[in-house]
Amino acid sequence: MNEIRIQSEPFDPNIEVDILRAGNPAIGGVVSFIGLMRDINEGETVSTMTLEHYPGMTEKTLQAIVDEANQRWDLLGSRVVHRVGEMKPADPIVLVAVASTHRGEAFQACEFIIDFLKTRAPFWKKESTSEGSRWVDARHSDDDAEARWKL
Amino acid sequence: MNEIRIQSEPFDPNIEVDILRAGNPAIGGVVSFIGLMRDINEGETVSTMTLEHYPGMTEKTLQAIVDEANQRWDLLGSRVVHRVGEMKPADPIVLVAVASTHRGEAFQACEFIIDFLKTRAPFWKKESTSEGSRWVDARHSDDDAEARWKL
Amino acid sequence: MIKVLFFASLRERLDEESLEMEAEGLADLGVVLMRLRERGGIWSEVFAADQTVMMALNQEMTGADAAVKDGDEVAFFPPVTGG
Amino acid sequence: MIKVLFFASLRERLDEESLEMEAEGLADLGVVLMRLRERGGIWSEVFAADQTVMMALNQEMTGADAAVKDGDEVAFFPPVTGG
Repeated sequence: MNEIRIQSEPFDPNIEVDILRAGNPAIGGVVSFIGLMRDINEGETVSTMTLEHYPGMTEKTLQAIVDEANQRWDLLGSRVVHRVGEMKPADPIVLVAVASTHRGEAFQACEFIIDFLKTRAPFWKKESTSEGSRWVDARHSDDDAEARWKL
Repeated sequence: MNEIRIQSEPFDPNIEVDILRAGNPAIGGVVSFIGLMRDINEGETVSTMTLEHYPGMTEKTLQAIVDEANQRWDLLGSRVVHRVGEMKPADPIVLVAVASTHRGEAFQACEFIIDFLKTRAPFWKKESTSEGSRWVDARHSDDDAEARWKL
Repeated sequence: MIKVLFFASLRERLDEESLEMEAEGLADLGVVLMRLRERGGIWSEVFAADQTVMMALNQEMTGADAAVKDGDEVAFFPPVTGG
Repeated sequence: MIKVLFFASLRERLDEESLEMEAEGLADLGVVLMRLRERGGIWSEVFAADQTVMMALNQEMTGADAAVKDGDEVAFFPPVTGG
């Protein structure tokens, strides 16, 4: 009911949402967030991106975030899938999908999970551009997004 | 880029999200809400549901809501699809999908659109149960959800 | 003339989808509603003062104080339940 | 002994994925960080006081005041950028 997966293979967000929806006919709403690799960052064309992570800690962190979301809201299931390794523009990087009886809880839980994933889960992005490769800087807006939840 | 559709045929939310995603490689995030027909409401098993609407006003209302969302947030596209006529449990009733560069705006715009659709768009649900058919009552929680946006 | 439409439970209870009314003397939607109530029987029940009836003028949700003129499309319906 | 891991830009700049340290005398993560800084060269740059370095103890994000004991897994890395 709560699936968390880190994988180097591409994934299809639609399949994840379908599995979540199929889980329970009491589900009234599914909110999902798909994070996609953009082809431009800070004005430069990005050809590929490589995602490094901290195996073990990543899974633990995501599990703790999903557990917290389930404590805060009445959910009927969730799926979190995150790519690692090399990917190309427009590839899905992450999917967070949450099902609930009422939509407000699904919206809140979905945004909560992605906000904390962004600031707590040990993933690091490295972009390859025509100028060479560079590690992506953390965004202050992500810290602000996390701070709203007052954990 | 902003598609609004009312239809009696079933639709596949995945196709809608795929079309939205494919629209622009600058898209960094897509937030979507899928509203599904539940098989139980107020304790009774619902076998089918029929959605009536006010043709003309429905499209106008949804267009006004999507226009307002585009004024409030910096979006890269949206799709709103709503079923009318007869449907069965687990069928998607509505899809609202919003794309943007940054996720916070997509989350807000998606929730804004579904909140206003729920309180302003002229759709009415009628459920068929073993006890006969009945019109679904409006929910106060939907008015509360709308009121948060201070339009 | 104005066109008056009814939807969902109102349409079913009144057993009427639409009707036409002379525009003359209809200052606003509140007056239209009063005229419908005055038809008696189920009409006085559906449009009783304690009933929650929503209204639209030319396909835009509005209130009882909206002014009505010849050629307008008016609609009455229960609170919406889509999505 | 404790195991110390480095990730992302830290790993690349230090040209080191992991190392082991005697646990004795390591009161907390702040002391571990100081020991790494004292190695000099690139180590003193990466772990300079003005650098934003995040740390984890046994795979949980924590601060410099977290107590360290024999057998612990410690990690240093830049702010995370997933999602």
